[in-house]
Amino acid sequence: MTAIRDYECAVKHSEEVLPGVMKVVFDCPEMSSVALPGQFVQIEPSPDTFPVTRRPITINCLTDSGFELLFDVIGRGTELMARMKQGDRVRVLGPLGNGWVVDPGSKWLLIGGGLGAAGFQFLMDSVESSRVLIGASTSDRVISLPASHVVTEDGSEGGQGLVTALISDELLGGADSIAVCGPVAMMEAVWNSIPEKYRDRVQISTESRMGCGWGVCDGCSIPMSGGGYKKCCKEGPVFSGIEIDWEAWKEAGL
Amino acid sequence: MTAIRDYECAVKHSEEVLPGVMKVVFDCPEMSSVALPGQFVQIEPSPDTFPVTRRPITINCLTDSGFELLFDVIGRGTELMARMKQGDRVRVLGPLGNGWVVDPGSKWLLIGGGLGAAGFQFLMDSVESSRVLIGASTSDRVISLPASHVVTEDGSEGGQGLVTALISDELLGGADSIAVCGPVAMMEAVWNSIPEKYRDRVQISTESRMGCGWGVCDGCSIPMSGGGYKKCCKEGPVFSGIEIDWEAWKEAGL
Amino acid sequence: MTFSFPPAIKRRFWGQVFESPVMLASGTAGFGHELLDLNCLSGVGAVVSKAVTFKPRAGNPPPRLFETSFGLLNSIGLANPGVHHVLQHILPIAADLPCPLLINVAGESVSEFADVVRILESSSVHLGYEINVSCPNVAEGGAAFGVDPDVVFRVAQGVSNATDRPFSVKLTPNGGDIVQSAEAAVQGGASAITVCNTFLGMHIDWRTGRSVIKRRVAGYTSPALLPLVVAKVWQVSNAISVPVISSGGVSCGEDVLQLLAAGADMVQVGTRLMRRPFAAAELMDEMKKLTGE
Amino acid sequence: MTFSFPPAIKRRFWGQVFESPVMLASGTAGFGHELLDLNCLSGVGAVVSKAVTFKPRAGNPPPRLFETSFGLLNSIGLANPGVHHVLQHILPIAADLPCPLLINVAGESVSEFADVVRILESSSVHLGYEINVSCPNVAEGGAAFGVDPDVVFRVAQGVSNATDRPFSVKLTPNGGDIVQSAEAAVQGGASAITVCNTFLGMHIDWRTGRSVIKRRVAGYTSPALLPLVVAKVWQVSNAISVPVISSGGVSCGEDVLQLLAAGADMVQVGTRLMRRPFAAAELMDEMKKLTGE
Ligand SMILES: Cc1cc2nc3c(=O)[nH]c(=O)nc-3n(C[C@H](O)[C@H](O)[C@H](O)COP(=O)(O)OP(=O)(O)OC[C@H]3O[C@@H](n4cnc5c(N)ncnc54)[C@H](O)[C@@H]3O)c2cc1C
Ligand SMILES: Cc1cc2nc3c(=O)[nH]c(=O)nc-3n(C[C@H](O)[C@H](O)[C@H](O)COP(=O)(O)OP(=O)(O)OC[C@H]3O[C@@H](n4cnc5c(N)ncnc54)[C@H](O)[C@@H]3O)c2cc1C
Ligand SMILES: Cc1cc2nc3c(=O)[nH]c(=O)nc-3n(C[C@H](O)[C@H](O)[C@H](O)COP(=O)(O)O)c2cc1C
Ligand SMILES: Cc1cc2nc3c(=O)[nH]c(=O)nc-3n(C[C@H](O)[C@H](O)[C@H](O)COP(=O)(O)O)c2cc1C
Ligand code: FES
Ligand code: FES
Repeated sequence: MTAIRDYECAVKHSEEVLPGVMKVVFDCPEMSSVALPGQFVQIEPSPDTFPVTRRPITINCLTDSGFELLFDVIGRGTELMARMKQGDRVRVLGPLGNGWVVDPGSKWLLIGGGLGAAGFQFLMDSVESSRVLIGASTSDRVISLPASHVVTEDGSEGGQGLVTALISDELLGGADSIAVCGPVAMMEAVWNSIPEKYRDRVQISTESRMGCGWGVCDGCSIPMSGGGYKKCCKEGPVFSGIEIDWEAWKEAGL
Repeated sequence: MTAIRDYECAVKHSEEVLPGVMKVVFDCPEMSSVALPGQFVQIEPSPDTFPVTRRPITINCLTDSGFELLFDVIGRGTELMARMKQGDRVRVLGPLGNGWVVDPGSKWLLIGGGLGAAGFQFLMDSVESSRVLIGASTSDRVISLPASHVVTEDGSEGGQGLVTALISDELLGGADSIAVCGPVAMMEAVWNSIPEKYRDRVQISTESRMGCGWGVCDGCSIPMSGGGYKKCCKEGPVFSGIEIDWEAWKEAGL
Repeated sequence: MTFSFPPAIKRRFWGQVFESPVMLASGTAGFGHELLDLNCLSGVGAVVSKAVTFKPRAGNPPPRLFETSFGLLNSIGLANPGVHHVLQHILPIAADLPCPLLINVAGESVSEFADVVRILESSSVHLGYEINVSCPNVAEGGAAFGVDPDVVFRVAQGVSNATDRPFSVKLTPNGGDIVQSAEAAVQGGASAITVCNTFLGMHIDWRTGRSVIKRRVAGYTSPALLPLVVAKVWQVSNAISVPVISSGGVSCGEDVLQLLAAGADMVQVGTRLMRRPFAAAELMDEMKKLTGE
Repeated sequence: MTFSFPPAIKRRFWGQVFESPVMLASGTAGFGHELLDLNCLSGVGAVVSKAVTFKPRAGNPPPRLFETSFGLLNSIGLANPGVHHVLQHILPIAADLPCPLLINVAGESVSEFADVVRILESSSVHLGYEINVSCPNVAEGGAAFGVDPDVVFRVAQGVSNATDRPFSVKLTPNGGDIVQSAEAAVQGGASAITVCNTFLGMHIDWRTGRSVIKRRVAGYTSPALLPLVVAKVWQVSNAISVPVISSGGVSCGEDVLQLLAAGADMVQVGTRLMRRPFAAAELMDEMKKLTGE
C-alpha cells in the first residue's frame, strides 16, 4: 500500500518569484504529512481535455498545511499552471517517486543547477547539516537558499563561472551524501568532475517526460549503466550516479 | 465582388435578455452600411482551436455603428459566445446570404416561431408596413416586437395555442410578402396552413449546419422541390416556400 | 528536392517558384474566385478546386456536416455541376486568380478520371490536376480505388495519357498501404502524391443508435490528426522521388513547417479555412516569425 | 448481444455480468494492482495488463513519450519482464484485484503468442487474454502481423489451441482492412475483437528535421481520434458475431455511451488515465447521469 493519492487541493498562494519562475503553495495536510524530500507531484495544469498528461514538479518544501512548488514557465503545461490563483482547486497526485536516500545524521553537499535547486529546501529541512553550491546562467535564475555558494555564468550574482568550479576535494570529502539536481548537461559535468572515490555517495535527481507518474505506463525510462532502464517516476527520480548510463541518457534529450 | 469581409469587431454590449437567450451588440460601421435584412454573420465563438467552425447568426437589427444579434444558448459554440463581454474583440464574417426579397413599398406579414423572430426587427425597419405573428412555447421564448400578435403553447403570454391559429385569410390576403422563420417543424406547419393561392408570396428563412458560410464547402445544402440542393449560406438562407422540398428537408434533421 | 532545416518557405514545385507552400485543399475553397471576392488569397501558393466529375452530382443528403468535440465530419459527396459546366462557366471566372489552380478530379470508374481530364484540357486556366482516388463519401467506392495499388496505377496511367500537365494523385489513409499506392501512382506517371484525403469517421447519437450522417460514415478532419499525416508524409516522401503535397491537420504555421520538414513539398490547408478564410496569410505570417525568413 | 438504445451500462460479456463496461487499456494500467494501491479501481469492469512477451524486453530508448498539441505519442516498445517473471512475481499480486484481469500478449513470431499463453495457463488469476498483433512500436513488425488476415488467422488459431479461456484479438488501424482481419481472427477462434491499437503518428522538430522519437514513428492517442474508432467499431461489429471491445479516444462518459451504441460490448480507456487515474469511476458517474440508469 502506497501513500499516493489524488488530491483536489486549493491554491493558497501564487507568485512569480523570479522572471518566468512561479512559486505556488497548495493546501494539502495529507500530503505534507507523508511526503519525503526529493519526491514530486503530478499537477493537472487545467481541467480542460488538453494537455492529456499532467506535469511533474518536485516538492520544494513543506508548509504548515501543505507544500510549495517552484517551477519554470517553459511550455504549455507550465504556462497554464502559472495562471493558477489563490482559491483555485487543482488535482495533485502524490507524493511520487523515491526521494533522496537520507541516512539519519548525515552531512550533505547539495549541488544545484538553476531551477534544479527547487526541492533543496525540503532536503535541507530534513538533514542535520548541509552545504549548498548553486550555479545558474544569471542572477534571475538563482533560487535563494540559506548558506549557499553561488556562481553565475555571467557573473551577475556570486562568482563568475560554472558550478563545477566550486566543487573541491574538501567539500566532497566532508560530505556523507552528495545531492545533484539540475539540467542533464550540468549534472553530467558535475558527475565527471567528481573523483572516483567520492562517486558512491552521489545521488542524482533525474528527469524524464512523464505519462502517468506512478509507474504503470513505462514512459519515463532512465538508462541504467548495467543495461536496461529504470522508471524515473517510481524507481527514481533519485538514482545513485553510478547506476546511470550517462551516455545513453544524454542521447535521450528531453 | 461581394461585400463580405471578415471583421474583428468589438463587443459593445452583451446581455441575457430572456433565460438562455443572449443579445450581443457589435461595433462594425462597415457591416451596418452594407447588410440587408435576412442576412447573417459567421461568428468565431472563441480564439481557441476548437470548435473548428464558426456559428451562423442572423442580424437581428442594425445599430448606429454596428449590428445586434439575438441567440439561443444551446450548445458549445453558443455557450462560448454567451461569455463575450464588452470590449472583447471577435471575428465576424459577413454579411452573408441573400436576405429577404424586399420590394419597395410592399406590405409584409411576418410569422415567427420562438427565436426565429430574431431578425424580424431588421426586416420591419426596412419595409413600409408589417404585421407580426409570433408563436412560442412559453413567455420566456417571446422576442418582443412592436405591434405583434403573440400566442404561447402554455398560454403564459398572449393567447394559448400555436402560431398557425393566428393565420387568417385576411392577414394572408393583405400581405404582398410573407416571411416565415422558426424551427423547421413550425415552418412546415405554417407552410401547410397557407392556402395554395398565397404560397407564391411566402419566403422561408432556412437553417442548416454550416462549414464556411460563404459558399465554398457545399456543406449547407437545402433540398429543392425541383430536385437537387441549394446552398443555405449563399443561395439562401431565404428561399421561396415553393422551392423547398419540405419532406427531404425535414428528413435531414439538424 | 534537397532538404534543409529549417525548411525554406519559398518552394520550387513542378518547375515553378512558389512564394508560399500553402495550397487551399480541395472542397474547402471552391474554385478560388470566391476567396478572391473575399480578399483572402494573400499567402496562397495555389488553390485546389473542389472535385469535378464527368456528370453533375447533387451530392449527399443533408446534414452534410457535423462538428464533433475535436473535429469535423463531412459528407459532401462530391457535389459539383459536372465537368462541362465547370469548363464553360467556372474556369473562365477562375482565370482571374493571382495564383495557380489545380483541378481536383474524381470518378466512378477507372476511365472516368481520364475522360474528365481530357475535357478540361481545352482550358488553359489551370496548372494541373489532383486526381482524387480517395473520397470517402461516395457509394461507388472512391475509397476503394485508393487502397488497391493496381487500380491506382491504371488511373494514373490513364490520366498521364490524357494530359501533358502535371498531376498529383490524392491517396486515402483508410486501409491498404499508402506507400504501395504512392509507388503505383508514380509508376503510372503521377507528378506528385497528395497525402492524404480525409479519415473515415463516424458520430453516433447514443440515445438512438443512429449515425448523425445519413450515409453513416463520413470524412473526418481535425487538427489533432496532424501526427498521423506527418507520419504518412514522412513514409511516402522517403519512398518516392516525385514531390509530396501534404493534406490534413494544419492549424498553425508551425504545423506547416513540420510537414515541410517531414518531406512535404507543398502543404494544403482545408478545415482551418472554415474558421479563417484568410488562413494562408496567417500561416505565412506565423512561419516567417518562426523562421525569421 | 442484443442492442437497445440508450445502451445498458451493465454488460454481459464472455458469460459474465459486468457492472461497468469500462476496461483499463493495456499499457496504461500496469497489471492493475498499482491502481489498487492508489484506490482507483472503482468503476473498473476489467483490467487489461501491459503486454507480456516470451523473453523480457527492455523497451525502446527514451524519450518514450511526447505530447503533441492534441494528443500523445508513445514509443514504449513492449517493455516487460517476460512471461516467466510475470507468472511468478506479478500474477500472484494481481490475484487481489476486485475485477477480472485480461493478459495482453505480444509476440515476435506467429508461434510466440501461443507459447506465452501456454505458460500463463498455469495461473488461475486471469480471466482471459488480449492478443496484441498490432503494436506499432516494435521493429519486428507487430503492426505487420495485424494487417495480414492470414497471419491473424494463424495467430488466433495457435492461441485457440493453447487455451480454453476466452481471448480477444487486438487489431491495428494502420493499413490493411480491419474487417477482414477481424473475420480472420474470429475464424481462428477469437472470442472477441479489440478495435483497435494506437494509430501510427510522428512529430518532427522542424528546426532539425528529426523525429522527437528515436524510432521515428510512434503510437498516437488522442480524444480527437474517437470518430475514427467509432467508425471502425461500427464496421467490425456489423461484420462479426463475437463481441467487440473498443479501444481508443475515450475522454468522457458520453464517449463510452457512443462506443456502446456503435456496437462495442466493452469499452477501454487508456490515455485518459494519465490525467485521471480514477477515470473509470468518473466515466461511470457521467454515464449514469446521462442515462439516468
Ligand atoms: C521528477 C520531475 C521533477 C521536476 N521538478 C521540477 C521542478 O521542481 N521545477 C521545474 O521547474 N521543473 C521541474 N520538472 C520539469 C517539469 O516537469 C517540466 O518543465 C514541465 O513538465 C514542462 O511542461 P510544459 O508543458 O510547460 O513544457 P512542454 O511544452 O511540454 O515542453 C517544453 C520543454 O520542456 C521540456 N520538458 C517537457 N517535459 C519535461 C519533463 N518531464 N522533464 C523535463 N523537461 C521536460 C521539453 O523537452 C521542452 O523542451 C520536473 C520534472 C520531473 C520529471
Ligand atoms: C443562417 C442561420 C441563421 C441563424 N440565426 C440564428 C439566430 O439569429 N439566433 C439563434 O439563436 N440561432 C440562429 N441560428 C442557429 C445557430 O446557428 C445554432 O443554434 C448554433 O450554430 C448552434 O451552435 P452550438 O455550438 O451552440 O450548438 P451545437 O452544440 O453545435 O448543437 C446544439 C444543437 O443545435 C443544433 N444546431 C447546430 N448547428 C445548427 C445550425 N447551424 N442551425 C440550426 N441548428 C443547429 C444541433 O442540431 C444541436 O441540436 C442560425 C442558423 C443559421 C444557419
Ligand atoms: C467540407 C470538405 C469538403 C471536401 N471535399 C473534397 C473534395 O471534393 N475532394 C478532395 O479531394 N478532398 C476533399 N476534402 C478533403 C480536403 O481536401 C483535405 O484533404 C482534408 O480536409 C484534410 O485537410 P484539413 O485537415 O486541412 O482539412 C474535403 C474536406 C472537407 C472538410
Ligand atoms: C503509454 C501507452 C502504452 C501502451 N502499451 C500497450 C501495450 O503494451 N499493449 C497494447 O496492446 N496496447 C498498448 N497501448 C495501447 C492502449 O492499450 C490503447 O489501445 C490505446 O491507448 C487507445 O486507447 P486510448 O485512446 O484510451 O489511450 C498503449 C498505449 C499507451 C498510451
Ligand atoms: S511516467 Fe508512467 S511509468 Fe513513469
Ligand atoms: S456553409 Fe459552406 S457552402 Fe454553405
